[in-house]
Order: sequence, then structure tokens, then C-alpha cells
Amino acid sequence: MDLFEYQGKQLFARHGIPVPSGEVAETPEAARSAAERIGGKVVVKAQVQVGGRGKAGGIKLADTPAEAEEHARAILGMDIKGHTVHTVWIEAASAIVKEYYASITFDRGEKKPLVMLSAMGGVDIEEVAASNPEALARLHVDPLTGFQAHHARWLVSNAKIDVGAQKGVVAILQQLYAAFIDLDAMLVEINPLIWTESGDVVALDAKVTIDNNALYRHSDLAEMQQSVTEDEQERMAQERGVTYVKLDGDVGILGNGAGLVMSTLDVVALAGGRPANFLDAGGGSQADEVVTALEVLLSDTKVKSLLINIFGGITRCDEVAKGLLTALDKMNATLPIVVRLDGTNEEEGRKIIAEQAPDNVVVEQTMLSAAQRAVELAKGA
Amino acid sequence: MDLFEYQGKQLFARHGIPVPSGEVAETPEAARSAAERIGGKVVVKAQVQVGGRGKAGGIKLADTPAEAEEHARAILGMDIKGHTVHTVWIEAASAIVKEYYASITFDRGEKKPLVMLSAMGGVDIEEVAASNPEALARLHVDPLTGFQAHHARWLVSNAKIDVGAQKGVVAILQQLYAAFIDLDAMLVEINPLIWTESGDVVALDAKVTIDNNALYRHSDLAEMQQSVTEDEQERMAQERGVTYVKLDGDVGILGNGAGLVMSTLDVVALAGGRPANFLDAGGGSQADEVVTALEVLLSDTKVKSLLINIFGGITRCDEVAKGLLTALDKMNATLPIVVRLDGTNEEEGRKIIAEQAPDNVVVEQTMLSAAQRAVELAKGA
Amino acid sequence: MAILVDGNTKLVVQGITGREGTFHALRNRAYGTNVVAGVTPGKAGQDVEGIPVFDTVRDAVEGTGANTAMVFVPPRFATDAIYEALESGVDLVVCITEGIPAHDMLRIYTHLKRGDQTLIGPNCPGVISPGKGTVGIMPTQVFNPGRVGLVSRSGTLTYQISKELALLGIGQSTVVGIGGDPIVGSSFIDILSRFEADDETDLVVMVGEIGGNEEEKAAEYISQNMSTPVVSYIAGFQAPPGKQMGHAGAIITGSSGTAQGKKEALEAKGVRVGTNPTEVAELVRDALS
Amino acid sequence: MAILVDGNTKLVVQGITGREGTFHALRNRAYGTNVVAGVTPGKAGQDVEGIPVFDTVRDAVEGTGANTAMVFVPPRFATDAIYEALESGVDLVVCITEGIPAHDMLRIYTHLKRGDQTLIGPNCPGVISPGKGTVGIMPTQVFNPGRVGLVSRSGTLTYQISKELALLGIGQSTVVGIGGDPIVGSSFIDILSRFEADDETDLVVMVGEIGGNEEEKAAEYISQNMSTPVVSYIAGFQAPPGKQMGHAGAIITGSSGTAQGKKEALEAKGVRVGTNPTEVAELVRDALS
Repeated sequence: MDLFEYQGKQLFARHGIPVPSGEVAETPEAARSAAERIGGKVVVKAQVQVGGRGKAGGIKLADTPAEAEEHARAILGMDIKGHTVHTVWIEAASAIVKEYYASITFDRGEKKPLVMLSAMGGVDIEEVAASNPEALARLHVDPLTGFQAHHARWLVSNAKIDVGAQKGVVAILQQLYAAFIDLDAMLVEINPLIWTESGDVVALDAKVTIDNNALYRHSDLAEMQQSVTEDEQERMAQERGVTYVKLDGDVGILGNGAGLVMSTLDVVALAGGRPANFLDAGGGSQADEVVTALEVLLSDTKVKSLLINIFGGITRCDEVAKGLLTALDKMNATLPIVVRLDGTNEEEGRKIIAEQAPDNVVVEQTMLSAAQRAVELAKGA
Repeated sequence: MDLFEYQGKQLFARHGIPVPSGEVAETPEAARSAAERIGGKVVVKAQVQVGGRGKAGGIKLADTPAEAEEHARAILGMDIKGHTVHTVWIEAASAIVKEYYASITFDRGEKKPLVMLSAMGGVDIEEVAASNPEALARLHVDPLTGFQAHHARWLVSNAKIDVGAQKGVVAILQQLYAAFIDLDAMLVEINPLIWTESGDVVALDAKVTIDNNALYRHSDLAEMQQSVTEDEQERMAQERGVTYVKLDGDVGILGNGAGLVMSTLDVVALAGGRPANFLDAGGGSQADEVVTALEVLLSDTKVKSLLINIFGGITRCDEVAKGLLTALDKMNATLPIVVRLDGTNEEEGRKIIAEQAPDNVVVEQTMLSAAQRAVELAKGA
Repeated sequence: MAILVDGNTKLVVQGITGREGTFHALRNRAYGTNVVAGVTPGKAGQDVEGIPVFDTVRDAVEGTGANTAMVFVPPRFATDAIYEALESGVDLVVCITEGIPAHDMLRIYTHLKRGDQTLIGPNCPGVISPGKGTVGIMPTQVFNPGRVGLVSRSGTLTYQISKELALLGIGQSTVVGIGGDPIVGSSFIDILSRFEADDETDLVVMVGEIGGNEEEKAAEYISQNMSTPVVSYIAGFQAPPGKQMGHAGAIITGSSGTAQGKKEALEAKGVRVGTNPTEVAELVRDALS
Repeated sequence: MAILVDGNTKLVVQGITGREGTFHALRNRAYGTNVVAGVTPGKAGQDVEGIPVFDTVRDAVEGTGANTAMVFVPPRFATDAIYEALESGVDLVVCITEGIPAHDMLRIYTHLKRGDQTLIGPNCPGVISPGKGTVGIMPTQVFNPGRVGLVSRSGTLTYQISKELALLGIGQSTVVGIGGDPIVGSSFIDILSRFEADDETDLVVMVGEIGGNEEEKAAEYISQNMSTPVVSYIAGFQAPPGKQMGHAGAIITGSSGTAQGKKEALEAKGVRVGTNPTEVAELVRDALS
């Protein structure tokens, strides 16, 4: 679960990490009064979960509350890379001397948290990492003994942080690690981390990703979760707890298990087709869950044909077949549907379809032939 | 640093461990009004840092506030094994079904925290451990991975805690471990841990020892520290930060380093004398610290002779000699003083004493001869 | 031989009295696995169709000599259950549970690697040594005894490839689902090294997917340390970058995590990579002939 | 040979620019120890009488090849300093600092014992191999080169016994102050095993005190594993039970922690125990003759 900048900053503030004072606004008028309360120059920042909002015009400096209102009016409703701006964050403008970069992520390869720090922040840090790897100090942390003051000192020394800012950065790195642990975060990132004219070190941005698996022990964070999805099917899937990602093709795909679904996508592409989506109905799919998943898929008008590829382990093929019939009945769908059922109760499943399914449903014996058929049908439609 | 029962209970409550509601009182009148506020039957408990207060009459049940006042009047000022009762704790009486025992301590041998649980609490647990070791479930905890729910379940299962109380005990063990860590405690002990008629599990007593070395990171706990020392010299020493323990002999002893001081005590005993105290002036003793230490010793009228046994490492013998002269000058002490100086700047130290010390100060060359001389002088005094 | 699970396996099932726990414990037993105990706190003394239930894993191990534990408890209790299994002294822990917080797994992993016990999973279908025993939830009918080892991050894809092998008359020595989470107890390399040492395994199929760099590391390991041939399959060529794909494990982390990158890394080390499950089975057949 | 500290020691001093740090770094160097670096955060590039100062221990180790670190920082920074020293990869860390919280030491100890580095202390006077080098704060004039090893929980008592040995013309191979805290990095047994393996040590003096059960465990170890003779001394026969005696380590924990109990445990295993430092030296002389 990705948080918005303003949510991340609120969490940072709770963990003692200095952030500029600010307020959320959802209307130009609210932006104006927020600017009045904050006082002085403010920055109006679009709240979207996508990079590059600065270049897209989503971040503006305002000298007066009136100007803040004006900027908010321009930014609210703006489309930034497919994301509509519904909220702006108004915060006190900072007098920046220097921009740094700091982050903590999971390094899956090392199986340890990785802390990264650079004196070259405020820019594309991936570019820095590629072209000037020395400029990005990296340190892995033992999860059992944790991040310690000497780690912070080593990072600051090796990232060549300016002497006057070192103490502040050392403190923030320790607080950031505490936040990373306390929040069950997969990522905490500050870019830029700024050194101000008054000598403070302040988080000017905040990118926080929370581990969905850990939300059960963070009721306050779970409340922050809100749909940021513009796509109708993705929103439906999210609400129903189904893993769904929209793609730009026309062969709708439903499978059980992420690996098998990915493989199905690949096989459809090999057969010359273009997958319309990724939809994993999950491990233990019961008939109800299959209905839910199909409702998401069938509501997408771009889908020309549908490929249902199931290998039953925990999942039972007869349940899938029943779910399919129920969904077709409910949605009154007429597009061509290719079904491949294998594994637990495969015979029963095939039998249900053969006997009860309408003519637009065809059964194929293998994954490969099913993919070829679905691609053909999409092209013919 | 040992805490009083009421302090321990306040800390337990902060960590979610159920304790009976209660209040502190320092006068009989305050005890009465506390009992009125608590309502119902209450228990009046002497707050002393010594065991056996129940047998000594320091714990009384009161049916009414008037009775609570009466009991408090009897208990306040009472002497329990040399400890005067200055405070009582008034708490709601509990309806006890069963008494258990729970504790967490440092096991120095294993170098791990040791959690102990028994269904046979409310009695002398050392006796239980000796006569019926099976009745005391013991579990060591890995300090890096911590105490987990399954540890609590294993303890509860193996200590044969009554089924109805198991859930409550599992919860309390986990909270107790969290408190042990958060408080930097060397010991947390609940005896008895009770199972009540209403089905709750409640800490009816609380024994908490905090690591003095960790007080710097617990300002709230440091405030709880108060002198519980009746002895004048011990109080002086505590205020001055000197390690001092009163014993019942007449040869005063000052040394540097706990090992050397203990050895000095032993050698004095071997020479037929009886040490009056243990006083460790510490590792880096400067002249001022020696003066402070001597002031504590010389204020004790039971001391008949004084043995100063120094082996200078960090400590410099000339500093010790200077401190001795200053202290003698200030305190105008005339009792016989035997000095043994060895190690860093020993010659300078001996010279200062030879040239400047009054006649009641004698220098000996070895620890053994110094001890013999001090014992003789104490007997002759 | 086979690896991890065989005739010597003595299994304790944590969470045995739950619906799924009971179902799969009995299925594993029906397949021939020696299921010696179950654990559900507070239910000591009961039994599940003859399998005795204990309060704690330690009691179960002491009472029955169990050497393998299967974790079948809900995610919020699974971290505790894994630690409990490890502390009980069993050699192997197989964790089926999906949804364990990643930070918990980081700590478990670090702790685990300081000892010599083995954890398979979490979020995995388990292990099957066809004809010898199974610990987990795999549909046993897909597998046949044979001499090909299979290790996979994906459950259903494992079944798919095993089915393709079966169509060509090829069976397996052992099939291991290592799980799709970002942090799992055993990596490809851990399992490959066991297959390399197993004299009943003639070839290994490694089934990877996008995300992480375990396949790249395995490629290096294979070229340096393995004489047993390896055939591979990678899923996720069409997966959109940066999107989460069911498994948290399927997040692409940098270019090293792409299917194409993994395929090239493997081929650069001489490992044949099939483009679809059917072709993987054919490559295996060709390599064995 | 000698143990722990010798001519190969390359020392980095953590906290070298503090008053005590500078004083003892220079004293150690004056005794012949190869003091190659110091560490004080923010002072990289400076030097202390020619000893280069670094920001971090890792930088110091990379820059100078230091293999031993001495921790000389205030207690609230010492836990961090010990971890930093361990992570830098040095073989030996000697922590002089007194007053480290016991819970911190529990975690450090558990972490330490999973690797193969050595920690002496905290709250210890350090190590001296007379004539070869010293790391710590011991008054060097008390020690002479010889073939007796000495290990002690107490600093000043170490000096006292060494002085008594010197009066009888007996010198030491190495003298180790392991520290008086409840949890220290190296136990009596850890050091005894090193002396047992040292062919320049003919006899070992073990100086214990009340509290804990390390002396009892050492007695068992000596009887099982040591051919080198051991003479012992225990302080604290007159110490009042249950009172804290300067070292937190001197709290009596049960009857096993008494001086009498320790003496009896040692004598039961054939270890001679002197009643005072002078007698200990005499026992050593007799055992060597």
C-alpha cells in the first residue's frame, strides 16, 4: 500500500522526523485558508502516487494566499500520467541550501534492509546510482541487531554529507529506520532531504509503502488506505480483494496463482495475442470468488475474448465451473470464453461446462491450445 | 535500583498488566480517604524493600475506611527487619481463587533472560524450586528474537496453570517481558499472581529492580529513585556516588576497585579483625573523591581504626595521599589510620604521608601487614 | 533418496484442528506421509482421526519424535508458529501460510541462517517426493515417481509443468515449492545444492518468475557448482513493470528482476530456458535422452 | 606466544581524542603496542601525536589494517562503539568503559557468540602481555615477562596478585582482566582455553569473586580439559550477601555465588585456592618448582 506524500509526512512527524508545517486541501478555497494559517510563502503540491509531478506542473510556489488558491485551482483536477489530482498539500516554503537523498528498502537479494544516502538528492537518484555509484552510500542492516548510531555516522561520512548537516542527517536516519520498523514499511524514501538556511535538516518529500500483510497490526494505517485507482475494473477488484492489473490488450485472463497467470499472459503473447489484464483468483478459489473475479473481467468492454486457465490444487475445478455459470447468468455475457481446467476435480468441472454452459463457452485440453483459441477468437470478434 | 511495590504496580499498569486499583498514603488520614475513594474492602500494605512484611504484621485487611486508618496508624512507623515504614499502599481487596508465581530475571550463567512460572505461588518460591522443581517451569529467552507467544503457551502448559486462567497468564507473561525490556529491568517478579473469582488474572505484588547503568535513558524511572537507606553513612555515600556498604565490625576499610576491597575485607577477617564497612572509592579516584569517601568513613563512630588499601592503576597514589591529608584536616580525625599504597606514583604518595601526615597515620608496605596492623590498632583503641 | 521429504519424515502439523489443517494433514497421511502429531494450544489429549494433538510443538516432538513441522495457522499467528517449530528442534519446517508480514520474515530468515535447520516457504505449496511422501497442499495426482527434481516459486505453475512432464512419461524425485514471498526460508540455490547431492536426481527443472535476483544468482551457482543439468522456465515476460502481481514477490526490482534479464542470465551460463510449460517438458525429455 | 595481545597487535582506539583516550593510547604505544589509528566521529584527518584519526572504525581498519579495537568512550555511547568495532571486522575488541546497561550487553553477547570475534570486558582493565604489548589501562610497571597466565574479574586485585608474583620473581605470559559486569564478552573458560593452548604458559592464576557461577563452571572445565595447572583466588568471603558491591557482578545470586561455594567447587576439582594474594603467589611458586 503506497501512501500519499502528506500521509507519509504525517507519519514522519510522529516519528520525530522534521517536515515543513502543512495542511491538506481539496478545494482552492481550502488551499487559500491553509496558506493563511501557515503564513509566508507556501508550496502547493499535487497529491498523486506517481513520479514527475513537478515537471507536469503539479508543484507551485505561492507568495500569497491568493496565489495559493490560484495554483490549487490549476492543480486540482489535473491529470498527471493518468492520475487525477484530488488533493493538494500546502506547506511552508523552505530555504534550501542543499538537497540530499535518503531511503530504506528491502533488499530481497541480501534479505536485509538496505539504507541508502546521497549528498546528490533532488534529482533522478537512479541516474546518480548508475553514473556515479560512489555518490550513493549503501549499507545493509542486520534485522536482529538493528540500525545503530555508528551506521548512520558511516553513511553520513561516506556519502560526504556537508559537515554542518551531519548531525541532523544522523538523527533523521535513525528516526527513519525506527519508522521503517514501526510502520512495517517496505519502503521509506526522502527525496529531497534538505539542509536549510537555518541549519536544519528537513524531509521535503515522503514516499512510504506499507506491507499489506502487516496492516492487521496497524489499524491507524489501514484507515489511510483509500482507493487511488482511476480504472473502474481495478477499483472493483480492489474492493473485492482480487489481484487485478489492467493491461492494454483484448484477451481477458483469469487464472489461479500468480505464476500460472503470468505464464498464461506469456503464452497468449506467444500465440500472437495481447492480454487485457492480469487476474489472479487466488489459491483457494471457491465458486463465489470466481464469480467476483469474472464480474470484474466481464465489465471491461475492451475484452474481446476470455481465457480461463485453472490448475486445481486447493482450488477445485468444479467450483470454478459453477462460478463461471453463475457469473454468465448474472452478467449475461456473450463474448467467447475459452476454458482450460486441470487438476483437482477436473472431470467434474469439464462435465458441468459441457452440460450446462452456453455456446460461447468452449473447453480446451491444454494451456497452449486454450491460449491459441482465445487469441483467434479475440481477433475474430 | 529496587522499586517499592506501589511503584512497580504503577509501571505494570502502564504496560497493560492488570493490578488492583490503589493509592499511596503517608498518613493514617490519607489512608482513610484513599480507602473511601477505592470503596469496599481494602488491604493496607507496608511499603518496605524487604521480604516478610506479611508475617511482621505489615499487611492488613480492612472492611471499612475507619479500619484502614487504624491499620495504617499501626503500620506506619513500624520497623520491619530494620526498615522503617514511611508509606502504605491501599488497594482494593481481591477475591483470590488461586495464587501463581511469575518472574523474569537475568541468568548470568546462561547469559539470557530467564522466565519462571509456577502454579504454586504466594509462598516461598525458593522452597518450591528446591523441593518440587517440576512445579517451576523455566524458560530461557534469546535476547535478539525475544519472548514470543509460544513461549508463554509452553510455560503455562508446563507450569500446569489452571485452564480458566491460561489466557490471562499468557497475556501477562508477554506484557511482563515487554516491561522487562522497556524498563531495562534486572528483575520483574509477581508473587502472588492471582486468579480471581471473576476469572481475571491480576498482579497482587510487584517487585522490580532497574539497572542503574540504564537510568540515563529512563528519566521517569530515575525520578522514582529515593533514598530508602536508614543508615547515615550509607545515605551520605549514596548522595556522593560512592559504593559503600555498612558491616558490623570496627575496622573501617577504604580501597579502590571492588575486587581489592573485598580481598581487603577477607584479609582483615583472616587477621582476626572485623570489617566495619565496604567502601570502594572507584577506579579513577582523584583527591576530591578520596576526601568524599573518607568523610563518609570518619563520620562513623563505630570505626576504631581505618585501613586504606590502594593499588594505583588509573588511581594515582599521590592523589590518594593528598585526599587523606585534606580529609584529616577537615574532619579533625584522631583515630589510627593504616595506609598501604602501591602502584602508580606510590613513592610520591608515601613521601607526602611521611612528611605531612599527623602521627595517627602509619604506612605499611604490604596489604597483609597493613591489615594486621589495622586489626591490632582497632583492638587497642 | 529424494530430498527433504521421504520415508523417514515424521510430521507434526501446527493448526491441525482447523478446517484446512485437518483436511491436508489427512491428505498427506493418505499419500503415505508418517503424520505423527498435531498441535493446537489448549487441545492437548485430543486426536484427529488417530493423530494425537499436543499443546506445543516441543511437547509433540518430545512425545512422538517428529522431525518435520508443517505450519497451517492463520497469518497473524504464523510467525510465532515458525519460531516455535524451529525451537522445538525439528530439521525441516514447511510453512504453507500466506500473508506473513515481510519484516517478520526478515527476522526469521536472519535467525534461521545462523543455525542448520531448513524452512520451506512461507506462502508455498510444500514438498512432494512422489511415491514417498508429501508435506503440503500439492494435488498429488499430478506427480509420478521419477528422476527429475523440480523447484519453483509458484504453486500452480509447478502443477502445470509437472503435468506436462507426466504427458511425456517423466516423473520426479522431489518437487519443492519454495514460495513466492520476497523473503522465503530457502532459495533456489539451497534446493539446487540438495538436488546436486541427490543420487536419485538426474536433472533439475527450476521455475522462476519476475522479481528479485534469485534466478540470476542461481545461474551463477549452476555454472560453478552443478554437474546435474538444469532446465529452466521463467514466467512474467508480459507482466507490467512495477505492478504487484499477486505475490509481493512479483514486484519488479530494477532491470535485474525482468523475465528477459533472468532468461539471458541463465542462458549465458548454459541453462536451457523454455518459453512455455510444454516446451520446458520437451527440453527435459531431450536432455534426458 | 602469549594470548590475545602480542607483537602482531595493530590497535585502533575508539574515543582517542578524549582526555583518558589520548592518555592511555599513548601509554599503550609507549609500552610497545602498535597503535595504528584512533576514531572520533567528525575528526577524520586529525592526528594524536602521530596516530591518525578516522571518522569510523571501518575507515580506520580499511586505512591501517587494525586488528584490535579498544573502546574508550562514555557508557551511553559504548554499546554502539562495541557493535561498530565488531562490524569493522577486527579480531579482538577490548572495552574499558564501565556502566553499560546490562540489557545492551545481553544482546551484544548473543550477537557476538554467533561469530568468531572476541570481546574482552566491558568494565575491565584490558590485557597485557608483558614485554610484548598492552591494550588497556593496567599499570605496566607491575608486570614482568614470564610463563604464568593470569585471568581476573577484578582490576586492582590483578595488580595486587601480579605484584605478589613479582616479589617472588615470577612473571606473566599474558594478564587478562575480563571485567566485573554480570555479562562480559569473555568468560574464565574462554580465556583458560586460550592459555591451555599457549605453549608459553606453564600455569594459570584465576582470580574470581562472589556472584554468578563462572568460577564453578571453570572448575568443571579445568578438570575436564586442562593439563596446564591452575591456582585460584576468590575474593568476597566477608562480603554481605545480597548487597551490591561496586561491580554489579558482585551481587550474590543464590548459594552458588558465595566465595565459600566457589572455593569448594574449585578444590573439589583439584584446583588449589589461596586465602590471600600473598598465599596465591606462594602456591604458584610451589607449583612451578
